[in-house]
Amino acid sequence: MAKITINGVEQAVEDGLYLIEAARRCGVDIPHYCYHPGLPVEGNCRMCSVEVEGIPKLQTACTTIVQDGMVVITDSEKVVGERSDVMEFLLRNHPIDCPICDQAGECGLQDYYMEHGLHDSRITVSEKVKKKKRVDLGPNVVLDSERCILCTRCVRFCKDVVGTEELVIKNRSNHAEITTFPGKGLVNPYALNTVDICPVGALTSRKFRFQCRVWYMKNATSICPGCERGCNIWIDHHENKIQRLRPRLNPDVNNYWMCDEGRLDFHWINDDRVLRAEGPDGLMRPDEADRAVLALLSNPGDVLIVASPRSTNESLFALKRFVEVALPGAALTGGSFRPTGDDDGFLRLPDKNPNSRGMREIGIAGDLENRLNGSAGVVLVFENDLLGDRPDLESVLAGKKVVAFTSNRTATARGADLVVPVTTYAELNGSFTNHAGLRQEFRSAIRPPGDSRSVFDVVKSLSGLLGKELGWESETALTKEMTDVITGWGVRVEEETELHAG
Amino acid sequence: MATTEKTEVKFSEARKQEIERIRGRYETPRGLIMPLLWMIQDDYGWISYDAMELIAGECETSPAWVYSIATFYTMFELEKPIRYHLQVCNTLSCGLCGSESILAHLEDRLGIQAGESTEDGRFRLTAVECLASCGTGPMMQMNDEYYESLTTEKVDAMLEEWNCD
Amino acid sequence: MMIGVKKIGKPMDIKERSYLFEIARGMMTSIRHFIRNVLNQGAMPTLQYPEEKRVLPERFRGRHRLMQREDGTPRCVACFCCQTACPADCISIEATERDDEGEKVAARFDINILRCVFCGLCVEACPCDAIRMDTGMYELADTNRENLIYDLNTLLRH
Amino acid sequence: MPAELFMPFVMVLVAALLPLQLLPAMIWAERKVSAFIQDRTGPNRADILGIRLGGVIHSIADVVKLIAKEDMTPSKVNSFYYSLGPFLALFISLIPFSIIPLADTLKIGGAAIPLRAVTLDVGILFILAITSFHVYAVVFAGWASNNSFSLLGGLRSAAQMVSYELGLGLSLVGMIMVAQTLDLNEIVRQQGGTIFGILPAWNVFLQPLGFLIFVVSIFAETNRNPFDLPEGESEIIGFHVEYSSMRFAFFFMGEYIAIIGGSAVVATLFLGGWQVPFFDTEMLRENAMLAARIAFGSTAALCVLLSIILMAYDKKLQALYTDKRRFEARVLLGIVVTLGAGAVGGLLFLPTLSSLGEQIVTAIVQNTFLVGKILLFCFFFIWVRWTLPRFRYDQLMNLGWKTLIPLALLNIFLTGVALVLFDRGA
Repeated sequence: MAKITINGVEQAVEDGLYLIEAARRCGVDIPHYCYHPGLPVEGNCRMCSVEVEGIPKLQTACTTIVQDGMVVITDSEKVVGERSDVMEFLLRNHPIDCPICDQAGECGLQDYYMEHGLHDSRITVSEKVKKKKRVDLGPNVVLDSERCILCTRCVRFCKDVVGTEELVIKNRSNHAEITTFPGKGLVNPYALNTVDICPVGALTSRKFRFQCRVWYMKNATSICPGCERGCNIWIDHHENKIQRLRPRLNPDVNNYWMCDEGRLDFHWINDDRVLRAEGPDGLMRPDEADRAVLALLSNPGDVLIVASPRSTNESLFALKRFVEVALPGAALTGGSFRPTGDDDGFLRLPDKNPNSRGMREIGIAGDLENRLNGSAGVVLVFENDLLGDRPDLESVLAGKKVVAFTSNRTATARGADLVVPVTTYAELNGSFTNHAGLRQEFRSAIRPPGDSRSVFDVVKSLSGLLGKELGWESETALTKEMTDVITGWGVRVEEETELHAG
Repeated sequence: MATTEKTEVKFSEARKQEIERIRGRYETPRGLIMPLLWMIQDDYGWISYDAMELIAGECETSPAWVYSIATFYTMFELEKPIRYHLQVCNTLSCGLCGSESILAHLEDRLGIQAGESTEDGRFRLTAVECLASCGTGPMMQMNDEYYESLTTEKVDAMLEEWNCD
Repeated sequence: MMIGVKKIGKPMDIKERSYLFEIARGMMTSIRHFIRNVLNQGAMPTLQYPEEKRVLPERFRGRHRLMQREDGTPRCVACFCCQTACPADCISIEATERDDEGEKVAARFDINILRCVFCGLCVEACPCDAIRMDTGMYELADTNRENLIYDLNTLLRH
Repeated sequence: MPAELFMPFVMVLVAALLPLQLLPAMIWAERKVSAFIQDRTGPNRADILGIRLGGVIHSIADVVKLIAKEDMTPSKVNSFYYSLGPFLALFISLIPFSIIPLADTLKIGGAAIPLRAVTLDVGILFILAITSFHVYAVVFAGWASNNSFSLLGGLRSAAQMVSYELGLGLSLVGMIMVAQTLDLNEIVRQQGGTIFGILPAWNVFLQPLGFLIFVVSIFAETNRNPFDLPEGESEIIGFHVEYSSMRFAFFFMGEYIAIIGGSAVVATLFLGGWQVPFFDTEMLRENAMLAARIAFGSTAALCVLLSIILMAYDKKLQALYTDKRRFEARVLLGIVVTLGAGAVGGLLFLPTLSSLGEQIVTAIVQNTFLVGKILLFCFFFIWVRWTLPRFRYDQLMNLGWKTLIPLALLNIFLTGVALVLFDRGA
């Protein structure tokens, strides 16, 4: 431990920390652009300059390692003046096109200008160096060179986090620009993280740009359902539509990052949802749908219930209890035919289901294929697109009555005799258990569209109609029992960390 | 900046031996980028994108890094050589002495902007960073020669001379 | 009555308490107005509206219009500042990319004039002077709600 | 004489039509006078072929509107009483006109033909009795609407009417003591002549306190401002809140006819009725030719004045408007000129009058004066309405019971004393 004095307050911090990080842990925010805790330090923006006793010149807090007895001042006149001057330099060639800039509202330049700049510009906009306003860096990322302040966060991300080294700075001084090698693009599968870490509006996501102003969006903590990594994410939504997903800091799982594949995989939540239950005779109300399902359950021995590793722990646990209590004799199985991917050694994992481990630990058998080939005449498929993943199953399901509990119009839903809408993870409080056995909770972001209900509500209603009690009044009670029953699933306390603070 | 014309680029056997000889001087393979860029420029007169990819392969890095370094230093020629390449310094000392007006005058006389070539392919004008002749600004470099303490009259005289041959 | 009467002000003298004189005074006032207006109807402040119209003050806030650049394209850059500032939530914008320079432009710009409260905050908020309320148009009635949602082209045409 | 047989029918018709004709004029006047008092122009937009008549057409538009509107009946009401309310309101308002003498009795041959629908010796009592019925209209309407608010409104109105009926009756006692009769024509006849040669011998000068109390009470009886709590058009809900269309129009008309009726009663009892000031019936009959000439002459003069005004108006319109107003001005000008020409013609070619003709001219002049008095008093009603604010309910009751009734009793006492002193009672 090192004892340092920041602004007259003596505090003990860990050895080997950079001063900027040490100060943050002591509750002192030092403004910065190029520094990012997930990236190697470079010290080029000079925004984090602070006074260190005994050193005549100001030191950049992001490159100075704490030493015992260090006395640091972050709010002296000298430091404040320096920040203001640095801001003026950074804004030297900035086009100030905030009205058309997507970053406006979460922009480092805006925030720090209000906090530390507030100078009158000595440069007119016409005197500024003009650069390209729209450079397509790759399939997902668009660059506005004028807005760039050359902090090189994106360069370092590509070089040191992903290792693909696609982004560099070309030319020098006024004419320096972020670029890729001519003829090549920013094509790595994590490229959109550069948009997150860009402190200004230079890098924008092609899918998100111009879609929604950031100040309209509300956000909710969630878990990416794209693979069994279980990256922590923010769901940013506006008017009950998901606008974008952003990674949320979790040092144990995904650190500051997430892959593009997971990030862009949310349009199915907004579009093409099943809004009303649908049977052979047309649309139905939820209670009519439940009765229609019930009519198929008269002989439990003939019923196969297919759970999904895409469902939450809570849904799976409720389903298991439902079979045990209300439908003894029915077979419960789980699993997925989703095509697997590769383990790229960073974040992406082969199993593209978020909760395979959770399903196993809850105790739902994974003998899906055998069971489907069995004799069961009625198949209840919960949140599982069997036909979409394995079109050849059509012949297997042909003679059976299929009830699809699904959020979207999947192939399974199209082939089913009865379709009942259920919620997606974005409309649900629940949890996924990732590949390492870490159960991570998430909160609902948006309201369920149409008649969508959670699986818990569906099975509760069905068991009510069957005259059986599941034993929980609320989902909270369910969660409590589940975490009590399954070892190692104690409630994890979420630490909410805003990404921009990083 | 760079032309798209294809030229096959490779290191000669002698160069390869030289590379092996100096490789040990550098901590990482990346350190070789600068010497290799010089070698290419010496051998071919300029550095093409193909050459950059060749160097990247040699230095175990991405071509983008080579590109970044090559664009940083104005001494590296990224286009095919031209008869008269005028490089006007516009860094601080020269700038204070009036390099801006020299550059503007040249642009005016040649009818091109900095970074462009004349239509007849004889002149190329570039604004470059410091050429280490700060005591005698404003200055420019024509190919490998320095012309110092420039005035618009001097520039006019030079242009007359070069236009004649 | 359960409700008491609170007496305020100075006590009335006998003349006032008898009411009759005060009533007479009031009657005289109203008949004075009557006679004056009968004899000189032209002096009344009423305007015969559809035929006569009031001269609008310079800063009168009428229906919105969107300004154009010199090349005829809308000045609006779809920054959503007006939509954000609007207390009545009457503006709705959809942004898209400009074909030429990579700037933003409004693909859709609707003002629901039925909701508008003519506060002018959108004009205040606009960083590009793209929206103004200086048309002086205030006769905005229509028989159809759809016609009262003005779109980009209508607003550009004035 | 056949006149004795058909005159009652004619008079019934006249008595019914007089208030009904005055009604739209009254409504128009209400709007226009209120507008002028408040510095507005009032209604002037509705037109037929461009003829606006300064808003008179609005009354026609109102009629059309009221007839065309949906007649809503609340569910679960007693429809008989619900319909009876508006009927009574209109019907009872019309009755007093049947006994108002419109002019002095005609003498044809040996027979006397009274110019009123019903000849009744107990005229005043009849009027008091009939107006008391008005309370039933209000109570029926309030109760039958099956609405607590209209019931409360009805009860409030009933209390108000009952309270002020006392003042109304008592205020007349002094006058009756002076007149010694209840017959209206007799009372009017007594108001001929002068007091001290200056004032007409109207009861308003003989009974000023009674007149005051009577006027205040009649305001309250007719639910007019400042006593319009029963309706309380915009503030407190009145008894007819559930009525719409023509049923509502019946209340509306009933109210205005009650005002006209009230004015007629006041004119008859206190303002000399059909008496022309300083000219009694005999004098008028002797100078019938002169009276007719004056009538024609003044009509012609009025037409000339109107023509001048209209021409000036037309000229002004030319500069201002391009619509049909100029057309209207010219049409009106044409009508006025025609009327004026008729009047001039009447003046020039007036034949010598027979005895009957003299009597008819006299009756017309007297009737004109009566209607003029009624109209003036109607104007007074409107004038008061747009001057005074509404009473609070406790103030209303205090005024009725604690002020007007004692004053009315005082008036009886003073009248009695005066009669004894001047020895007229004996």
